[in-house]
This record gives sequence, C-alpha cells and structure tokens, in this order.
Amino acid sequence: MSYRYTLGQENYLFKDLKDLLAKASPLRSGDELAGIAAQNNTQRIAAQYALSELPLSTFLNEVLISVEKDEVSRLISDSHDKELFRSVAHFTVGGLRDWLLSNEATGEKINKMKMAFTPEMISAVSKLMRNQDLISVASKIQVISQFRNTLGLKGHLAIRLQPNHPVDDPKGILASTIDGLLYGCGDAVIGINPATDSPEMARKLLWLLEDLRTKYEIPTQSCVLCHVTTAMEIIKETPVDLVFQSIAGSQAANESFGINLNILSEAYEAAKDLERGTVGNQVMYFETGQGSALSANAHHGIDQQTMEVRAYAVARKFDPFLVNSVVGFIGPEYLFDGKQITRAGLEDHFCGKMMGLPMGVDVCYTNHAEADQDDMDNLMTLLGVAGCNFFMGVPGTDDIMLNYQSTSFHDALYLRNVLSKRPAPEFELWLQKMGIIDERGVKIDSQAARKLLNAI
Amino acid sequence: MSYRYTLGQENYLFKDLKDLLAKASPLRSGDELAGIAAQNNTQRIAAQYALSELPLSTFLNEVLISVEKDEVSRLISDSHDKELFRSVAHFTVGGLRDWLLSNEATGEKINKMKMAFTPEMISAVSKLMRNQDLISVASKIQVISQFRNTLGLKGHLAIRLQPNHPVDDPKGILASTIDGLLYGCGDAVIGINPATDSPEMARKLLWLLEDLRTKYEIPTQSCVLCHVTTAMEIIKETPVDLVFQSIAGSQAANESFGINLNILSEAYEAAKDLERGTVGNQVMYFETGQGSALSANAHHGIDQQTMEVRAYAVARKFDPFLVNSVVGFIGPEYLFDGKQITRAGLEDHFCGKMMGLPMGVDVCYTNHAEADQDDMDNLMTLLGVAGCNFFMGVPGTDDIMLNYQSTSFHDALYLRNVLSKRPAPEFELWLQKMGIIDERGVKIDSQAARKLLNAI
Amino acid sequence: MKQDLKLTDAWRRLKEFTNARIGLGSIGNAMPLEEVLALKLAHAKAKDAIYTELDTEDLKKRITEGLNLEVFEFRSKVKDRNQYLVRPDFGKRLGISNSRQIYPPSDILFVITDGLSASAVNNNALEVLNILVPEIRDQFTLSAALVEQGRVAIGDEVAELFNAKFVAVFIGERPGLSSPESMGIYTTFNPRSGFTDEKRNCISNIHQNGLKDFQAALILKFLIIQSFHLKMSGVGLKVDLKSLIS
Amino acid sequence: MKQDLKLTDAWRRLKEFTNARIGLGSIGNAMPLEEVLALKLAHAKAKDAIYTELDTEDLKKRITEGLNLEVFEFRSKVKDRNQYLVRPDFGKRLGISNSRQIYPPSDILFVITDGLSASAVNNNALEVLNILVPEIRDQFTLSAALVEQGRVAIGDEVAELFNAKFVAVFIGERPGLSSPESMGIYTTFNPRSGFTDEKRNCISNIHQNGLKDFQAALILKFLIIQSFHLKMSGVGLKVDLKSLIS
Ligand code: B12
Ligand code: B12
Repeated sequence: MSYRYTLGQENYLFKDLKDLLAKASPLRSGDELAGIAAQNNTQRIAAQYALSELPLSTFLNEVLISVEKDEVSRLISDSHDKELFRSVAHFTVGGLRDWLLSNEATGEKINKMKMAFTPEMISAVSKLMRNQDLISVASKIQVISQFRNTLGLKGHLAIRLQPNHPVDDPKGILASTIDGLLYGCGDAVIGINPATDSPEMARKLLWLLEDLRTKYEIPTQSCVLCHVTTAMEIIKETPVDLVFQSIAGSQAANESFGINLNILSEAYEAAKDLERGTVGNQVMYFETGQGSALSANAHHGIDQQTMEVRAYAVARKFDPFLVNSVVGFIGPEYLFDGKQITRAGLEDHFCGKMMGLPMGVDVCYTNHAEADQDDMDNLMTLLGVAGCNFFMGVPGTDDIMLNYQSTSFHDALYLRNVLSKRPAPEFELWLQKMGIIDERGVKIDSQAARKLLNAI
Repeated sequence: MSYRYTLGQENYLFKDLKDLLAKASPLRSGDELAGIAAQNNTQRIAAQYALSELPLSTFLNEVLISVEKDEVSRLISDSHDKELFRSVAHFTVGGLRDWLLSNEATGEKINKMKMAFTPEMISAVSKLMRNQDLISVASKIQVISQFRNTLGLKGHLAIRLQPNHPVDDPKGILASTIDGLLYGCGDAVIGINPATDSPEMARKLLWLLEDLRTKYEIPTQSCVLCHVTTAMEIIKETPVDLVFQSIAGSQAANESFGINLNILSEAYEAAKDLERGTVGNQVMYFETGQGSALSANAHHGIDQQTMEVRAYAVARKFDPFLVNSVVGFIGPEYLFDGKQITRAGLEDHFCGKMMGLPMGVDVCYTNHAEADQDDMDNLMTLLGVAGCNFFMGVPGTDDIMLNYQSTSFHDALYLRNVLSKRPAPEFELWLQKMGIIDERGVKIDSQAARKLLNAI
Repeated sequence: MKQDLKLTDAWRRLKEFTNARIGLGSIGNAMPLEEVLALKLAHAKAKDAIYTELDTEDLKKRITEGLNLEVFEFRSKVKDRNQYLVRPDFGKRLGISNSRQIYPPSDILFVITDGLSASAVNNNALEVLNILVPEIRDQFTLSAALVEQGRVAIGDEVAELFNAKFVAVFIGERPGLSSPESMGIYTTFNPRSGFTDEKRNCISNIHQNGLKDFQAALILKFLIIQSFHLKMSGVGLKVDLKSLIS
Repeated sequence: MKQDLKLTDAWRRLKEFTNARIGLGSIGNAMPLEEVLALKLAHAKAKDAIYTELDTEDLKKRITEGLNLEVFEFRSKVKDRNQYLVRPDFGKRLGISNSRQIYPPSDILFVITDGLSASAVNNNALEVLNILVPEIRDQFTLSAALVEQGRVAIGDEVAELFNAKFVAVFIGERPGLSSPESMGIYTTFNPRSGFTDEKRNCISNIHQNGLKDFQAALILKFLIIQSFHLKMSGVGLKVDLKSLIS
C-alpha cells in the first residue's frame, strides 16, 4: 500500500510502508548507500507526519518481509501477543510516542507491554522521537538480567571487560584482564574476541578465564566470542558460561553470519543445560549493529534501523543475559560521523529496552569514520543518563585486535563517578572485599588489590 | 617568544603564545575565519603537546595584549593574586590538567584557587581536556550566587524565563511569562530582551514584571536586557533588580558594544546601592559568547575561546549573579555545527566555573548553523551532568524576537526529571505553594496554579 | 491508556496575546508530538529563507518608478551563499568591480541588502521607504543602493562612495522559526569604513507580526532627525518612544 | 599540590605481556594527559594509513621476479578514497574496463588489495606468499591479481575471470591505533560473485606485533588443503590449531 501526505503546497508519495519508514529515518549514510534515504529534510518531515498518523495495526497488516521467505518475520509474527496488543491497538505511531512520554507510562507498564509491540512498531516510534525523548523513555525502563550477578538495576552500571589480543596470547589477555579488574570492570562479562576462530583456542581461553574466576571467586561470567558453531563444538568439555553470537534482522543476513534460528536454539538449550549460573541462568550474549544486513545485501530495501530492531526480536527469543549494539563498529558507510553514531546509539538503546532487552552499547568508532573521543564522551554520558545496562571496557580505549576505539576502563570510572552509578551489586561487594574500591566506589590502591597482580 | 615542538619526524614552530593557543584549539570555524586555526590535526596535536609542557608562569611573562593598550589586560594583571599563584607556580599547563582531575582537587580547593589563575591559563588548560574532562572537573565546582533566591547549589538547576516579543507587547510578554512560570521556570531570572532599546520601554517592562512578582510574591528577580547605558538612565525611578550587559574580552570589543569598565563599575555601584536583593545582593547579569570579539575585529589575533575567557575576567570583577554564555547564538561563522557548539558550550561552562563564576549556558543554535534539536538535547543533558547553574526557558524553543532556538520550558522539565535536579530552593517552595509542582517536583495542574492565568 | 495532555481553556487563551509558542500543553515532561513536528517543519522552512535572493529587478523598478530615486547596484566580495555564511568579513566589503563609477553625493543613502533573508527586504523595505521618503525628501538629498550578499557594515563603504552623511541599511535578519522574513534597519551618522556597531542605531523585527512599516518609518525618521541634529548615532542616541507616540 | 598518579612497579610490569594500553595509571577517574595526547596522535596517524596507496610497481616486481607468477591488475568501481569509504558496494565490484582480457585458468588465485590500509599489504602480503608459494606450487596452478580500491568480496568476481577454484584475498584491515598496518586474508572455495561471508574463512591480524608471516602462511596452507579436500570453505570449516602446531 502506498502512503500520501500533503505538507503546505507539496504532495508526498511513499511507495509502501518500508519506503515510509526509510524516508522518516533521521539522516544516516547507510540508508543513503541503500538508496532509500529521504532526498531532503522536508520530505523526511512529511514522512514523519505521515508515519505519526498511522495506526499501529498497519504494521500487522503490512509485513515488511513476507513470513514465507523469512524466518525472522515468522518469529516476529508468531511471538506477537495479539491479546496484549488490544490495549494499545487504538494508538497511532504518534499516539504511542505521546503515551510513552506521559507520566502514566511508567517503566513497569511499558515493560509489561513489550510483547504487544513488534520491532517495526518500535522502530517507527523511535523515528518520531528527539534524542531527549529517547533518553527520557529509556531511563524509565529497567531490564534486569542475571547469571552470576545482577545487571540492569537502576543506579548501577556494568562493564564488559574486553581484553583482546592480536594472537590470543594467554598472558597478554590475562594482563589486560587484571588491569581491567583493578579498575572495577568486568561485571557484565569478561569477554574475549579470539583472533582465530579455532575450537582449540576458544577452549584454552575459556579455561584461562575459568581458573582466574574461581581462584579469586569473582562473581561474574566469562565468554569467548567465537562463532556459535565453534562454541557448540566445545561446549561439552569446556566451561562455557555465556554463548555469544552476532545476529541480524533477516534470515538472509543471519545466513551470511553462518547461523539460523535453529542453530541459536540448539546453542541456547545446550548452554542452559549446563546450569552454570548462580543467581540466574540467562546464558546468551548477542551483538548487533546497524548496517550488517545491508552489508550482506540482505536488507530487503528496509532502513537499517528497522533491520536492527528486527535483530532484537531474534535476541528476545533466547532470553539473553546481554545484548550489545556495537554502534559505531563497522564504519562510515553506515554511520558517517559522530552525530550519526550518537543518534543511532540512543535509538538502539531505546528500542532494545522497549523490546525488553538488557541493552548495552559499545560506544565506539573506527578510524575511517568522522568521529573522535569527544563524540564518545558525549554519547557515553548520554547513554549513562538513559540508563544503559553496560558499556565496554577496553584498555586505553584502543582495541589492538579489532582495530577500533571503544570506552576504556577509565571511562567506566568517569561514568560511575559523574552519574553516581555503582557496579553490579554482587560484583561491587567483591571489589570492596578485594580492596579495589572503597565504600563510596572510589578506586583505591590497596595492598590487598595488588594480590591480583600475582595472578599472572 | 616562539615555541617549537618535534613530533616524530616533523618540526613545528609556533610564532608566539597566541599562535600556540590558537593552534592548540579544537577546530572551530571562527578561528578559521580569523586565519589562525591549525592547518591540520597533526599540527593541532603538536601544539597541544607543546602547550602541555609550558609552565603556568609563561602566561605571566608573555601577555597576549599589552596592558598599555587594553584595559581588560590591565584588569587581568591587577586582579591576579601573585601570592596564591605560588602554590600552583610549579605546574605546567598539562600538570594543571592532571591536578584538576585528581581526587585531591576537590571543588572547594579549585574554587579557593580561582584568583591564582588568569583567563589565559584556564583557556589553555581547557584546550588539553576531552569533553569528559570538562564535565568531570566542572561538576566538582559549586558556585553559588544570591539575590532573591539561591542559585548554583548541587542538585539544583535554575531557568531564566525569556518571554520576548517582537514589539515588546506587554500582554504578549506577560502571557509567555505566565506560561513559563507554570512550567516551573523563572528562578534564575525573568529576563526580557526588549526589541526597542528605548528607556521608556525598559521602564514599562520592568514595572510589568515588578507588579507580577510582588502580587504573587515570587522569590525571583527580573531584568530587562537593554543596553547598560539605558538601564542607567532609568535606574533611579524604576525597579531595577539586575543590570544586564553583553561583554567581551578586549577593550576594543567592549567599545564596539558601547561600554568600558568604568561604565560597568558605575552601573554596578548604582544597582548595588538599591539593595533590592533579599537573601543576597549580587546585581549583575552578563552575557558572552565566542566570536563577538572577532566580529568587531577586536580579537588581536587571539583565538575566540581565549577571548571568551578574558570576558569572564570582566564579569568576575563585578561579582555577578548570572553569567550566561550564549553559545550558539551568533552563527556558523564562529561555531559551524552541532559538534563545535557542543564543544564550545562545555568549554565555556568549565572555564567560567574555574574563574569562579555562576555560569549558565544558552544552549542554542541559529537557522543558518548546521545544528538541530538533537544536538541541543545532547548539549543540555551534558551540561546538566556538568552542573551548569542555569539554562534558558523560551516558549517552545522558538524565540520569536531574537530569531534563534534555545531550550524550552519543556526542556527544563526534562532536565530536572532525568537528572533529578530541583529548582532554586526558595523558588521551589513557592512553586509548591502555588500548586505548580508537587513534592517530587512533578508538574501538576492544580486549581491553585490556575490562579496565575488570571494575572493577565 | 490515554495520554495525559491536559490543557485548560483558560491556559489556551494565553495564546491570544502572542505568537510565541505558549499554551502547547505537555505530555509528561515533553512537548506533544504535533508541536515537535511543527518545529521541525518551521526549521526546514527557515533554512530555506536563507537561500532566497534579492529581487533586484522588482526593487529597482519600485524605487525608480515609485519613489523617483536613483538606484545603484553592488555586490559584496562574497561569491555564494555558503561562503556568505562563514565569511562575514567578505560580506562587509564591496567586490572590486564596484568602485569604478561616479556616484551622486547624497545626504542620506538607503542601502538595501539581503543579509540572512532576502525575502525579508523584498517584502518590507519598500513599504517603509514609501512612507518615509515623501516626508523627508524636501530636506535631504537621497539615493538608494542594492547590495547582494551584504552585511550591515557594508553600508559604511557604500556610503563613502556617495559621500553620504547618513546611511540606513535595510537588511534581512537571520530567519526565525516564526518570522523567517524579518527586516532590520541599521543607521549610522557620518559613516566610515571600519566603524563598529556602537556607532549605529537599530530598528529591528520589522515584519507582518512584528513592527509595522509605519512604525519603522516613524522611528527611522526620528533617528534621521536626531542624528543630523546631534551629529551622531549609536549608543549615545536613545529612541524616545514617548515623544514618538505623542 | 601533587598529582595523585600512583602506579606500582608490579602493575607496570603487566605491560610486558601485551601491547594493549594497560598499566597507564589514572588521575582521579581520568587517563593521565600524556596518554590522552598519545591516543590523539595515534588517531591522526591511523587516519593517515587509510590514505596510503597500493605499491603496485613494487608488488608486481616481487611477484613476477621473486615468485615467478603472472600478475594482473584490476581496479574496483570506486573512483577515489572518499568514495571508497561510503560505497562498499562499489569496492566489491570491478570497474568496467577490467573484463576484456583473457586470463589463465588457475586453481588458486591470490588477490592483493588495499582495503582500508594499503601499507598493510605492501608490507605483509609478499612475506606470506614467499613462504607459502614454494610449498604448494607443485600441486596447484597459481595466479596473482592486484586490485586497487577493493573490498573482500571483489575476490569472487576476479576469481571468476580466472575460473579459479579457490581465492585468497590479502587485504588491509581497518587501521587500529596500535596496528595501522594489519593485514587479513580471506579465503573462499569455489568463489562466485554474490557470495557472502559465511562461505569464507579468515586469517586476521597479520602484522609485526600480531600474527607472524610464517604463522599466516601455515594457516593459509591448512585452509587451502582442507578446502580442496572437503570442497568447501566458511563456517563449516574450522581451523584445527592443534594439528597445525604439532
Ligand atoms: C568489520 C568486521 C565485522 C563486521 C563486518 C561487516 C562489514 N561490512 O564490515 C561485522 C560486525 C558484521 C562482523 C561480523 C562477524 N565477524 Co568480524 N570483523 C570485522 C573486523 C573488525 C574488521 C574487518 C576488516 O577490516 N575488513 C577489511 C575491509 C576492508 O574489508 P571489507 O570487505 O570491507 O570487510 C568484509 C570482511 O571484514 C568480512 N568479515 C568481517 N568479519 C568476518 C569474519 C569472518 C569469519 C569472515 C569470513 C568474514 C568477515 O565482512 C566484511 C564485508 O564483507 C575484523 C577484525 C580485523 N582486525 O580485521 C573482524 C573479524 C574478521 N570478524 C570475526 C568474526 C569471528 C566475526 C563473526 C563470525 C562473529 C560471530 N560470532 O558472529 C561475525 C560474522 C561474520 C560473517 N560471517 O559475516 C573475526 C574472524 C576470526 C577468524 N579468524 O575467523 C575477526 C578477525 C574479529 C574477531 N577476532 O572476532 N565482523
Ligand atoms: C546577532 C545579534 C547580536 C550579536 C552580533 C554579532 C554578530 N556578528 O552577529 C551580538 C551577540 C554580539 C549582539 C550584541 C548586542 N546586541 Co544584538 N542582536 C543580534 C540579532 C539576534 C541578529 C542580528 C542580525 O540578524 N543581523 C543581520 C545580519 C545579516 O547582519 P550582520 O551584519 O551579520 O550583523 C550585525 C548586526 O546584527 C550588528 N548588531 C547586532 N546587535 C546589534 C545591536 C545594535 C544596537 C546595533 C547597532 C548593531 C547590532 O552586529 C552584527 C555585526 O556587525 C538581533 C535580533 C534580530 N532579530 O535581528 C539582535 C539585536 C539587534 N541586538 C540588540 C542589542 C540590544 C544588542 C546589544 C546592545 C546588547 C547589550 N546590551 O549589550 C549588544 C551590543 C551590540 C553592539 N553594539 O555591538 C537589539 C537591538 C535593539 C535595538 N533596537 O537597538 C536586538 C534587536 C535584539 C534585542 N532586542 O535585544 N547582537
């Protein structure tokens, strides 16, 4: 179905719902690359007006990718709670935006409604929201997840410790891990991206982390971010806490990642069966990021942010412990500069929280994008205010294997300090016990903490 | 004196201290317009390295504008506390940056040192700081000012209500004022920019505000932002709370504004003598903004941010109640886009607080700049975290007389909510008494509050 | 579930008194979406206003035929709009090709220049001049100049060519969301290149919902008379509204 | 007043084990300034690496003379670096002028392309090939191609021209702050235009402080043997490090 809107003297025509969503999206290079972005600002505004007047039910009647061709569409359709939807069925997209910002819409209420919304509805409403709206609403929603500790509580902020090394040298990785722990990082997960995707290496690194964790009784979880099929190969004889996988918003895009829903299901069941969690047993760790579907030519003419939220539907199915939008990770072809990265980061976090996911954001940029540390300082602070569950902790912001800049151990100190946030409660106790921080959360340099230096 | 720095294979030469400061400045269009910006990023970094190694005393030995030619330089030199300086004399600019970020440097300590620093030292150190550094340090420093209420307390955030009208229509101004009060705005000041700079109009508007304020016993202050000489003409027979003036960082720039230090002194004394304050008697309201000196060709080859901090030295002399950097006000020739406006806003706020001033920031942009509401949402949130004393409150962000977009009454609600900030304490009590907000600070629509609607 | 936008009629009534965006209502702590979208649209339109152009043909015709004044055309050193935005220094200076001709000495020069909104002067400049010129043409010799891509200060340089004792620059103010066509008039007595703004007076916000043409003409006449009388302009000269109105 | 940067020697010793930026110390909650400046400088340099160019003359010479392989030159549809950054689709496709010639059918094609850091392949590609080629040239027919402004996927299209059964793309990875010259090798069995990445294997981080040339050659050889053996590449094929090392 096509959509029309008249703005002043001008008539605007949008071919179909995809087109309307794409044209209503804030400017970003990936949609331009796909040839679907608005041609100018006035067209964009017209699309936003038109979108604001659409009833939410439109998204049930007009699917973006047919359920025959795409298992993600099938998943979205099957998991949609039609009963629950009734209570929001009277909303237009614009009406939903207004309701979300109202005092009536508490975080709890929004969270309860999560299965009434499809990813497309959530993507649509985010396009009508200013950055402050994205922050306001997200900050109301609390999504808690548990494995060996508890993430997502208001007033808390967790960090994934990311101690990568270009040849996966165990001592190198351990050195970075210890450094990070001494900054209070690692409560979200200690997660290594292995340079080689070999089962043997994954096994070795998992044992490395397991030994450290058990020796010092660290209430956290570990992960080696190999391909899910690699993790499956070793899951029997190796201490796998969380299973990782990159996911995207269409079947074809997931296939380009070498996965499908079945593979993920198997991995999910296998990991859950290990019952390695203590306070909870949420076992999946997913990463996403705008642009990956287009990159695999698997975007079906849909704007990259809508594709991103569809990926969250995949994540949601497997009750993840962590979902991380690696927002500036790929490069300028999808998010050109600091402004686009910032906007996308706030959108992803908002949309993820709306979907009911324990969202973290990898606040980052590559050296071929137009961005710098100042942009990252801004975005991490904004996301902190928005209540983001976790950020990355990379030594000195420089990931020497993945070749990009993310938030550093120091950034974690900065954020927790200016926003008065604390680590995950179980982990905080451990940090205090180890003499790494004092009761006010201030990093101290105690004799006790130095013990950790001997772990290498 | 010239400065050299070798970075890798490359030798860099900086003609003099001005040149070094200009080249070390983060990119902005105004310095490019002046022809003094760094030619590329590497030159900029070399300048920052060189600057970081300069002893603070350099700034005492090499003046940027000679005291013979410039009364602002004279003021800076005369007001510098040589005794106090001794305790920081051993710092390089880089050392000062590190000290400011250290746990040892509490807000109180930094504040006590304020007269040891010249504007040039503070400008220099800010150039070495990332956005997060500017936020971190500023958030430590509390600068309190008082007239009929108390501004600047931690956990509080005040708003200047700005009810401008293109022909100064009293009813129009009153309507905007009432609207703003009902959003909890107006604790910093109710301040009107008059479209005409006539003494008669200023008088009329001041009485308008005085009648409203006394009738409803509003614990706040009013101001008509006419030229200081106009205020002086009417100060005898008119209820002048605060005296306003735009100021800049050199004598010549101030002359282009039709003022000098003498005129300001007279106004200051005259306004103080009225003793209209209740909890305090700080009577001056200054506005500044990067670029105004260059605009009057009165920048002496100095970068615009250093000129801005020199303006703060002028402000500091008159113990102001409010200092406001109108950061994106002039246009793209000085701050091209959202990124430059954001950086400048954070710098100005930091530098002002370092100087000991009760800083507010007019988070704003003009329609000829490359910026939009998203950029403003970001900057206001960041400055909120940094502890900015006050923002503007303009109906619907649109100043229909000054033709630019600033923060709105709604933005005030947003900020106070996501950052858990409250209005000035005296004003907060009044808002509660009037039934405008409840004890949690939430805006309510009470019968009592509607009384205010009858004020028109 | 219903949104909590509540706005009493009494509150909405405030809107009668001003075009300011008041009485918008609020949703939680936010503006209602319709207001946010309206703002975005106004932003896009205001940006368009910057790229409007001086209607020189029409202005020339109306000045020569309607007012019977000689008109001269100039252009600043600015090469295009995007340069205009970042090089105010160029907008303050005449382009080279301009300074050849001989210009008639005049007491008062009216300079009409696009500034940041050409449509502002296209729509308002002549309206003011039509009222003013008949009232002062007996006392003063008058000329008019059209300047493309000009800033306020360019009036000084143009005035020097005419040996003018007084210059009034009609210029498009930066476009606002609610007033993309607002004109300002800046006046200078004894104008000289390099003058800064303390030497000028300003009449601002001349547009449909702002200062009316006749009011602007009234104030401009006041500034002319006073400037010639006191032999100065700028901060020392205040507009005496009372005497103007009575 | 003294800054509170405290770093025990024990802590500093951690740095022995990795090039990661650890043991930096902290000042309050911040990085010491020297580290912030070092980061900025590294950022400027990494950005420079993106604009380095493929040293085609040198590479050609070393491949033909040193390895005695035929080399063919190609260029993607990308017109310049700035376009490269925003049009990966163009970087995956050959420019028109390329498809004329006749190319020798080959079992294995080595594609060397700039990617995001030409200097990465300038410095590392031949080092790997010098070790590998002598070991496999008896079993397989080999050719080499240089591609300017290429992405990984362009290897498929080039390989089709050679009817190659296996392609190994040597490409400059995006430059990192600490490794602006890092090379990746992406291998595909039975390459066809339009293939996506699940069909490929990857050897990454080949540079001075990363994977050594001989290690990369070892893994590449493993991938070649296994791909021809299993008739596939991609996620189904895992690198068996144990068998490699022993
Ligand atoms: C960017 C990137 C991605 C992006 C790619 C999208 C894009 N448009 O660029 C995203 C985020 C989608 C991604 C996903 C994955 N990646 Co990746 N990625 C990288 C990274 C950081 C840079 C690559 C680069 O610079 N390429 C050079 C440019 C010029 O070429 P390009 O044509 O533009 O880029 C193509 C390739 O990079 C390719 N690609 C990216 N990752 C991978 C991984 C594999 C196994 C393959 C075959 C291809 C591939 O995708 C791009 C588009 O076709 C490298 C690390 C590094 N230092 O190189 C890791 C890296 C290559 N990725 C890796 C992995 C494991 C993955 C995943 C398999 C993770 C997972 N468990 O799902 C997925 C799936 C990959 C797939 N099959 O599609 C590993 C590979 C390990 C190995 N030796 O096999 C690396 C080395 C990082 C790591 N150690 O974790 N990745
Ligand atoms: C931008 C601006 C400024 C900028 C000017 C710098 C710059 N480079 O643009 C700054 C912030 C420095 C400024 C300062 C002041 N301004 Co002012 N300013 C404006 C504004 C918002 C827009 C002007 C515009 O669009 N010009 C058009 C462009 C195309 O021309 P331009 O050549 O680029 O701009 C020149 C003029 O705008 C001039 N200018 C700016 N303000 C003033 C004020 C006066 C009295 C004069 C003579 C000239 C002048 O400075 C610019 C550079 O030469 C107007 C409001 C409006 N709606 O127009 C108020 C406005 C013109 N300013 C006003 C005032 C009162 C002042 C101050 C006197 C305030 C004070 N108490 O100190 C000062 C000092 C002015 C001076 N003598 O230099 C009043 C004038 C009232 C009146 N009728 O006399 C206005 C109408 C706003 C208001 N109501 O408060 N201003």
